[in-house]
Amino acid sequence: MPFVPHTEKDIEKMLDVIGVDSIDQLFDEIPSHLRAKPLHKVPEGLSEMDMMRRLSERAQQDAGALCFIGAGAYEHHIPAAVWDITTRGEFMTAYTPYQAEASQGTLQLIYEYQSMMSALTGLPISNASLYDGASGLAEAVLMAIRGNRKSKSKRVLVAGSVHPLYRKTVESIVENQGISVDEVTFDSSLLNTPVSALADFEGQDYAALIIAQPNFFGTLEDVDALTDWGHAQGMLVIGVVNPTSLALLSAPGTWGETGADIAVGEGQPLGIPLASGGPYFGFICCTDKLVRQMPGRIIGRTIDTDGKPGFTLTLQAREQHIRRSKATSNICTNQGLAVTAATIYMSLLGYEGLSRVANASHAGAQQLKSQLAGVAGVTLASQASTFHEFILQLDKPAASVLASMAERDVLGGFNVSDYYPELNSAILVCVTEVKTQTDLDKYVQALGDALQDAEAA
Amino acid sequence: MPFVPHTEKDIEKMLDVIGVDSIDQLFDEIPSHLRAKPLHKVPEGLSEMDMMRRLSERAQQDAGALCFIGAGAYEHHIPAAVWDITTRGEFMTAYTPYQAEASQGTLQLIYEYQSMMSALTGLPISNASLYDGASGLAEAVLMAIRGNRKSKSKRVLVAGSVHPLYRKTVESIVENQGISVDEVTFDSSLLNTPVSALADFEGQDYAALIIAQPNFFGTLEDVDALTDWGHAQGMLVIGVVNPTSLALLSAPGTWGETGADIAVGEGQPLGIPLASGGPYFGFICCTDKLVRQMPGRIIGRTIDTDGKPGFTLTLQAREQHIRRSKATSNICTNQGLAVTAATIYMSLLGYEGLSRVANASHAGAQQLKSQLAGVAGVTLASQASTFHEFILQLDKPAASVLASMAERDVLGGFNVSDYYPELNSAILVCVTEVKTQTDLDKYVQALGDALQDAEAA
Amino acid sequence: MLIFEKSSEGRYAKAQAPQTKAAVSGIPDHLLRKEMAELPEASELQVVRHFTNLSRKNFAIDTQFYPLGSCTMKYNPRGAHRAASLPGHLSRHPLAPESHSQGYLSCVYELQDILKEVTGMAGVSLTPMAGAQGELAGVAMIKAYHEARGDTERQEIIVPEAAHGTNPATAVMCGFKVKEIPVLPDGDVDLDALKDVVGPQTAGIMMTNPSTCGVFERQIEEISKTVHDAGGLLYYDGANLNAILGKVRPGDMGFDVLHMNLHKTFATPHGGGGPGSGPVAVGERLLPFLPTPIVGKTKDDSSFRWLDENDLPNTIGRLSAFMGNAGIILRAYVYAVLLGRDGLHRVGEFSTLNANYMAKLMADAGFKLAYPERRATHEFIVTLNEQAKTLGVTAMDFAKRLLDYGYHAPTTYFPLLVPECFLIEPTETESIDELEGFVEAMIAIQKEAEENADLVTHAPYTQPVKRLDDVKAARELDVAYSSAS
Amino acid sequence: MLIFEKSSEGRYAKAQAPQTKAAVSGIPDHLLRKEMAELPEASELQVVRHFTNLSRKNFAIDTQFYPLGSCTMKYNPRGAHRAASLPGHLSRHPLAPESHSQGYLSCVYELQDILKEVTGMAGVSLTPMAGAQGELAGVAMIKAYHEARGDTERQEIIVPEAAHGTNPATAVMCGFKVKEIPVLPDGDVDLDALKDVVGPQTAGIMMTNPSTCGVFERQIEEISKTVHDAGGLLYYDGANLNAILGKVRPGDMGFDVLHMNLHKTFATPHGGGGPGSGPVAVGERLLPFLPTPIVGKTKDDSSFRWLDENDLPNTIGRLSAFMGNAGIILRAYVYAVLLGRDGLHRVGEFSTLNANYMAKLMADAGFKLAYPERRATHEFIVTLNEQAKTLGVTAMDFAKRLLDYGYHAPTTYFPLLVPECFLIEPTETESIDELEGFVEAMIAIQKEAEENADLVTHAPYTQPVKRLDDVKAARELDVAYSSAS
Ligand SMILES: Cc1ncc(COP(=O)(O)O)c(C=O)c1O
Ligand SMILES: Cc1ncc(COP(=O)(O)O)c(C=O)c1O
Repeated sequence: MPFVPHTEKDIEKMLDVIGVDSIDQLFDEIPSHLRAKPLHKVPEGLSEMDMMRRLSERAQQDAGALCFIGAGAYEHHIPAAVWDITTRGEFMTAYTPYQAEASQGTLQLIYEYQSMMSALTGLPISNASLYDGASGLAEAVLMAIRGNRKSKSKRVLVAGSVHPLYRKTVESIVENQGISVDEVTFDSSLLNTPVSALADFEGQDYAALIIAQPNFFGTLEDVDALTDWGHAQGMLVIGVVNPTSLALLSAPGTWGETGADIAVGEGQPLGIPLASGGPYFGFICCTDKLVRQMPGRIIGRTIDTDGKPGFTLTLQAREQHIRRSKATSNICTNQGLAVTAATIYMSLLGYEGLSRVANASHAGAQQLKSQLAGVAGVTLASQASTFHEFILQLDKPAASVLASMAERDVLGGFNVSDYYPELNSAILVCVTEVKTQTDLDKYVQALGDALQDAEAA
Repeated sequence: MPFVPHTEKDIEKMLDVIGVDSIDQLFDEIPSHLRAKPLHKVPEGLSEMDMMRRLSERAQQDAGALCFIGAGAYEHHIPAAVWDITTRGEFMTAYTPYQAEASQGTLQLIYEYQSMMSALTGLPISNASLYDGASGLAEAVLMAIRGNRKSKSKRVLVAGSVHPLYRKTVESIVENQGISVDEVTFDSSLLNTPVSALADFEGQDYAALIIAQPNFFGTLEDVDALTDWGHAQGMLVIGVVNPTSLALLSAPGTWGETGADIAVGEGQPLGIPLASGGPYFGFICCTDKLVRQMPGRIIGRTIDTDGKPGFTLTLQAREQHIRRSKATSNICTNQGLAVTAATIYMSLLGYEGLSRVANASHAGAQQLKSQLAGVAGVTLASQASTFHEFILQLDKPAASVLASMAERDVLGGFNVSDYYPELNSAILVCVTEVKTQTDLDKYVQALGDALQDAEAA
Repeated sequence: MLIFEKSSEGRYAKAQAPQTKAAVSGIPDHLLRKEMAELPEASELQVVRHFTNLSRKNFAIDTQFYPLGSCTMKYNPRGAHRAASLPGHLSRHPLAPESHSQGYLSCVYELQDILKEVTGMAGVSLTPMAGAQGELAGVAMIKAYHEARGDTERQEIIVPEAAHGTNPATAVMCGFKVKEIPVLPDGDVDLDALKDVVGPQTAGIMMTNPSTCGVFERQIEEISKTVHDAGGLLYYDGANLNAILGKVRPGDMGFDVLHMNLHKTFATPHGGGGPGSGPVAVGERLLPFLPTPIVGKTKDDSSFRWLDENDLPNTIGRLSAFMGNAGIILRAYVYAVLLGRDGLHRVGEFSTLNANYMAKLMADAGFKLAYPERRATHEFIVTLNEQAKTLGVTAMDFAKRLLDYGYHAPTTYFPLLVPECFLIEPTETESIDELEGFVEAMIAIQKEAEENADLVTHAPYTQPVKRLDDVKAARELDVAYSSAS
Repeated sequence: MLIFEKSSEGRYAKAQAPQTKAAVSGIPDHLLRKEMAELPEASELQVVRHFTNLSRKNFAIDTQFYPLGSCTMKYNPRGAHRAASLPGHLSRHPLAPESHSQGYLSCVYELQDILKEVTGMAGVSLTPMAGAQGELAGVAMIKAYHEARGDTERQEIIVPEAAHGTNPATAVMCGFKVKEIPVLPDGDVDLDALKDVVGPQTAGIMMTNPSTCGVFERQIEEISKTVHDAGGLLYYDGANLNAILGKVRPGDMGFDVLHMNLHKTFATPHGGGGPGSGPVAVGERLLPFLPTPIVGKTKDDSSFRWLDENDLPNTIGRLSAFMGNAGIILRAYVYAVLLGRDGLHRVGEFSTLNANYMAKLMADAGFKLAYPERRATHEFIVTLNEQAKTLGVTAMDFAKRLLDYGYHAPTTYFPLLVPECFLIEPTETESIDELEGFVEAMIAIQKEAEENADLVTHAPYTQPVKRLDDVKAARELDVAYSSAS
């Protein structure tokens, strides 16, 4: 009963006004044999104090390890100001800004967010967010299929170096519409996608080509060549990008001759905690041409009746609440609060700060790579350029090496062997700016020890 | 340089407008031989990320023990809402509400705080806070000396059962004005102050009598009899009280025939974390008669030029910024933010909630007492009623028993032997509503083990 | 003023980035960014002040009564937020090994069980990230179910016209055709119309109960029988679950699959648009198709583990890279733990009590209820059609004027079938004082409308802006700042 | 509306208290409370909403430029607050054994060292809980020092008339008589007057430098010599330390004892009136008298420990039950760590740059500076005496009107010796944009004052209330709500 404010007197008065004898009577339109029995399997309620004790114990259970896993979720320093402001009641407990006049805070913030994402990706249009990077990619695929006037196909082409969990998500979502997703194999010694790998698909009708920069292996793709190839084939080009990396790497809007058409990705690195995987947010940006295919909310700047600037939901005719079955997507609730945090994060860091974060992450990964060069039983899977992740090949089974590192409270990376058996025993390792030299040394030590354990076993 | 926003261009423009060549030139009125050299002993700055890492490690160092120490600072459940709201920028980063129109939030909140403290203590006047309970008691003494029209003495009488650290604080502060504080001995088998202990002071000229309820030992005093005795002697009566206990125990304003004159105490139990001892806040309430002797800020309700109710600093003629050397105290900055938290805490709990907290704390302590009855080498020092603390006498040296418990991560209590050698090896143990039965069992176990260790040693 | 307009070249929050800029090695020049991105350039204080002040331009539950129908704007317990923000919860990587995840997994597992119990279903997957994604999962399961049986003719999803826009949009996203059926004047579905459209081509029906008309669909058992007899399945849109929590369970009403909106019924914050969480629950028939991941136990019952496509080979797959909105799931779990069995029962009771009380007060004050003969559920509809016609004061005008009175407007113009409507949902966490205050404001506005319609049609006056030009917004699209423009 | 006026019998935030009411045993009836205390009776949502909305009625650094002279309203880093709020810091009991306190003690120890270095003093005690308590500690040490030497004739403390009210109030609290001395028209102390009052009865002098006139006292060395020669000591009121941080050290100017306001110079939040922290620092002579506790090291240097009266037998004693405002000390430590050596140097530089820039802009716009021939320090004084005389628009009127322009007013009518004055302190964390915006507002108000004085004298118009009746407040004292009244 903790949050129901009614006193006995209130209840009496209310029943009296309504003209019923009991609250139960208000449910008399429900067939009585359907009425729920006591929810026996739900435990009794706890006070906040007891709840906090339980949740603290559980948080404690999962805490304490040094984490080198990336694979789509990245540990970065989050300025204290970010969530202090994001969790102000006015941001956190408001709803979708349907009443624009009473929601200018959220509306202006999203406009600023759109501007920042547009600046980072080099594409003019951003929406107010999608659920996450993976489902965002599915929306991008649907957008491309609707928006590619040169192609009537219901097929898209995806680089095999795109995050495997993203590809799975895309399939779960788009296959309901009979869309098929064909895969381009990557070069297993470079761990990226040379244009030559696309030769087989030359001249075929695909609505879009999907590439990732950096790709799942942390490796850089030759995005210019790939983009130009896609465009030459009449495909739209969708770039899956890490927003932090965009302070270092070229913006999708500048790829190749004319730029990618859609950029999409996971916004989590921009000030969102790892937090078991969410809430994060998917960002999506596109060219002017595609704006009417954009799913989700878009905020526009306009003026009020006094001529004063203000912000409002715009192009709502794309959305389900207006267009129903003809909407560009069924998305309604998005990831507003995470967007709020990201907007504050980007405002604090600015381009200079973000590029320091990107460079430091890159430099840390390079440093770890070089330290690992000396460790027996470990090989760097590729010599190609990487951002802040890289694939290590181990001469012992990845699963047991990682388990053994975990016992030493070092989470050594993500086991990619299940997704890419062709890479044999391989793990994906990530370093960001939060890792100190001491942390890297601990990693090298733990990996060495774990490999020795495996030896002994 | 983290918080200086100046760009090179800004600096140039500013210097140009001012008409100087360098920032250094702005300091040309300072004799050059006085100018500071580089602050070599201050280390180089850290980024927020590096700072957080250091501070997290240090927090970790001190964390993890189960704490049964009270002795003036009490662990209670603090609703999450309390500090979420207290730390909103508008409360946290405002200053003293000198501009009333732009500070109605803080002003109304303090008015509500005053009302709540007044309700709890049963005395009509509260100020906006003093630094802490101990220094608050010193202010109460000064107030009583100024305000007691029947006495010209510069002496006050204090029960020996008042917190020893409070008594020390009072002495450090008031002895500068030549005020002397005489002590009443307590009954060492009851651990409180029977009226008979006051017989020696009968007929002497003291400005005030200070008693504590519960007293330092957690024991209850016969406050009615003591108050009446003090009044009969022409003394003002100052009650040092625990605010949580006031939901269970009689209010100072109702003690004896006419009530205590001043109630003072530590506000920390009302939603303030232990946090190494502060910021806490001292509360002080008094009778109408004494209002002009009150130190510190007081908020009054009034109306604006439209007749609308509003709040403002009042009776400022008592304060140093108006009255300078004739002020009732030198206090200026007080403990506003802690008061904000306490006000929200009391609003959430209400009287019913606070009395549940008080009762649960009391019942927990009673339970632990009864479990300890069976432990060899441990005696309950007194059979008198207690609130949520009590004195245990040990047959081994308290210091080594406590150290041994601490090694087991149980902080077993406060060693009172140093302050009260007459109690021999004695510790003050506290239980509040946060302790579960499992915690109590751990206590009993740890104490038993520690006593055995001491045996062995 | 935009944060960009407060920018100055070279400013940023210097405490927040590495103190030196590390060198980049081994990246070919043509892959590097050439021009800086136009992000804000501001100091930490400027940023804190800017966004603090922006927040102050919002209405929110924490500041105002916010009776937005269909959205369940109830109190979001601060304790849930605190618990989910414990450092150990925030630092857990989504791909952390199970050895380092037992704390989190146990919470998910327990919530799955609680949701099964409150819905009366056989299985739950928490992964969908909002109601609409739950719908997608649910309808995809219906599709997978029919396909698994080789029943590939079922290409239609039936939707009552009162349904939320996400319902038809979802059906289409899953490759179905949508058949809308009308609602009767008493708020119940037109059963005859249903019987007309149902058939071997019917994959299923999507409905809410109580419906978006704010009334309980009394013919639910007959609808269920009709659709089931035709071989279709019943989808329950759980957006209105708050009304019946602890009173009647979708599973007992005959639904085969449903989503819940944890951000509504389980009180997680709406965050100015999101995030939400839209778990799906299913009856026995759809169990094999649940989306992954789900939390199960190890064989020896000693610990928790992830179930994935190896455990559920017929799963419709995954809907996000990781585990959906994990932190929202945690908050919903905390909410369930705080309320417990008794508290959950009372959610339905008191949300219904509040709505019926308000409806009665409104009716007594002369406002027209859309379904005056019916019990209100957790929400109810008022139509201001009369006011629009005779006074020229529309529901939108009332809505805007309410802002001046310090109340967030109810949902306007939804459901579409009721003209000039307000869908009013007070929720169980509001006190009688707020309910009465709102009704008094409506009465005052009615009076204003009668005496001085202009006053109302030009409202609001007390907000940061007056009414905005939506046409200009769409026509002269300005969706991103650029210093050049 | 007061929270009490939203109360209803029996309401409270039920999640926040034990679910059952425990029985009380063994307490005699006459010691128990008989009537419940009239605390608010509200739901959790009501409380959250009430206080959230109250907060919105405040100006604060986080929302506005707040150039309150003498108060150093600079940005309060959120990181410091976060660090001090880590669970391990919040849960440490003040009387926890040293074995469980090394983390905290190390921070205190390091801050002591940093403060010694920036002030140029020999020893520091962090225990005073605000500036005024630091003054009390400092003056008590002066008293103890003279007494320890048997020099009991020294009963006077000299204070310049520009001094803050706490200075004379403190001297009296320590049992001294106060001798005020005048300030010259150029802002420096009247040295002749000082020489007149100084003598064998002089215990010491309390001053700030820069003074509250916003100028640097150029004769400081002569003052120091004069007072020292007479056997008195020099007390430095560190409220203005921000101006000279890293530029000149009180110890080098000849001061024997000082307090700092960490809530000013070290950027800890002012909290709507507090808490603060007012550490004292002393030269060699006063070392034995420092208030306890202080953090030292164990003999073998291996760990930190508390020093108390056993280590400092001549201490003036303790000033609080525990360790003063421990959490504020922690925040100040974090601030020092974030700024580091270079950052601390720049505090003085940029606070001074900002003040001089504003002073120049104001002077150029025709406002009258109180000390136009002098450099501004971190703050400066404008006198609006002319406006008051010719236009009937006082400094208070300008102050109130500034609120309408979105700026918190500077300190008004202090120091008392300058008529109709504004003491303006921008601090180093404000950007040039804010400084210019403020000056523009002043220019606009000046124009309003000339064209329509009434507009200004009736301001503010945009705040939750208009000007308040202070006389009524004092005369018809209403300082606590009661439902009976
Ligand atoms: C009736 C109804 N169905 C479905 C939805 C969609 O839920 P969500 O916004 O979480 O995607 C909503 C939410 O607004 C709703 O009100
Ligand atoms: C010059 C001066 N001295 C002393 C003080 C007193 O400091 P505190 O308010 O911290 O007690 C102040 C603070 O307002 C001040 O401005």
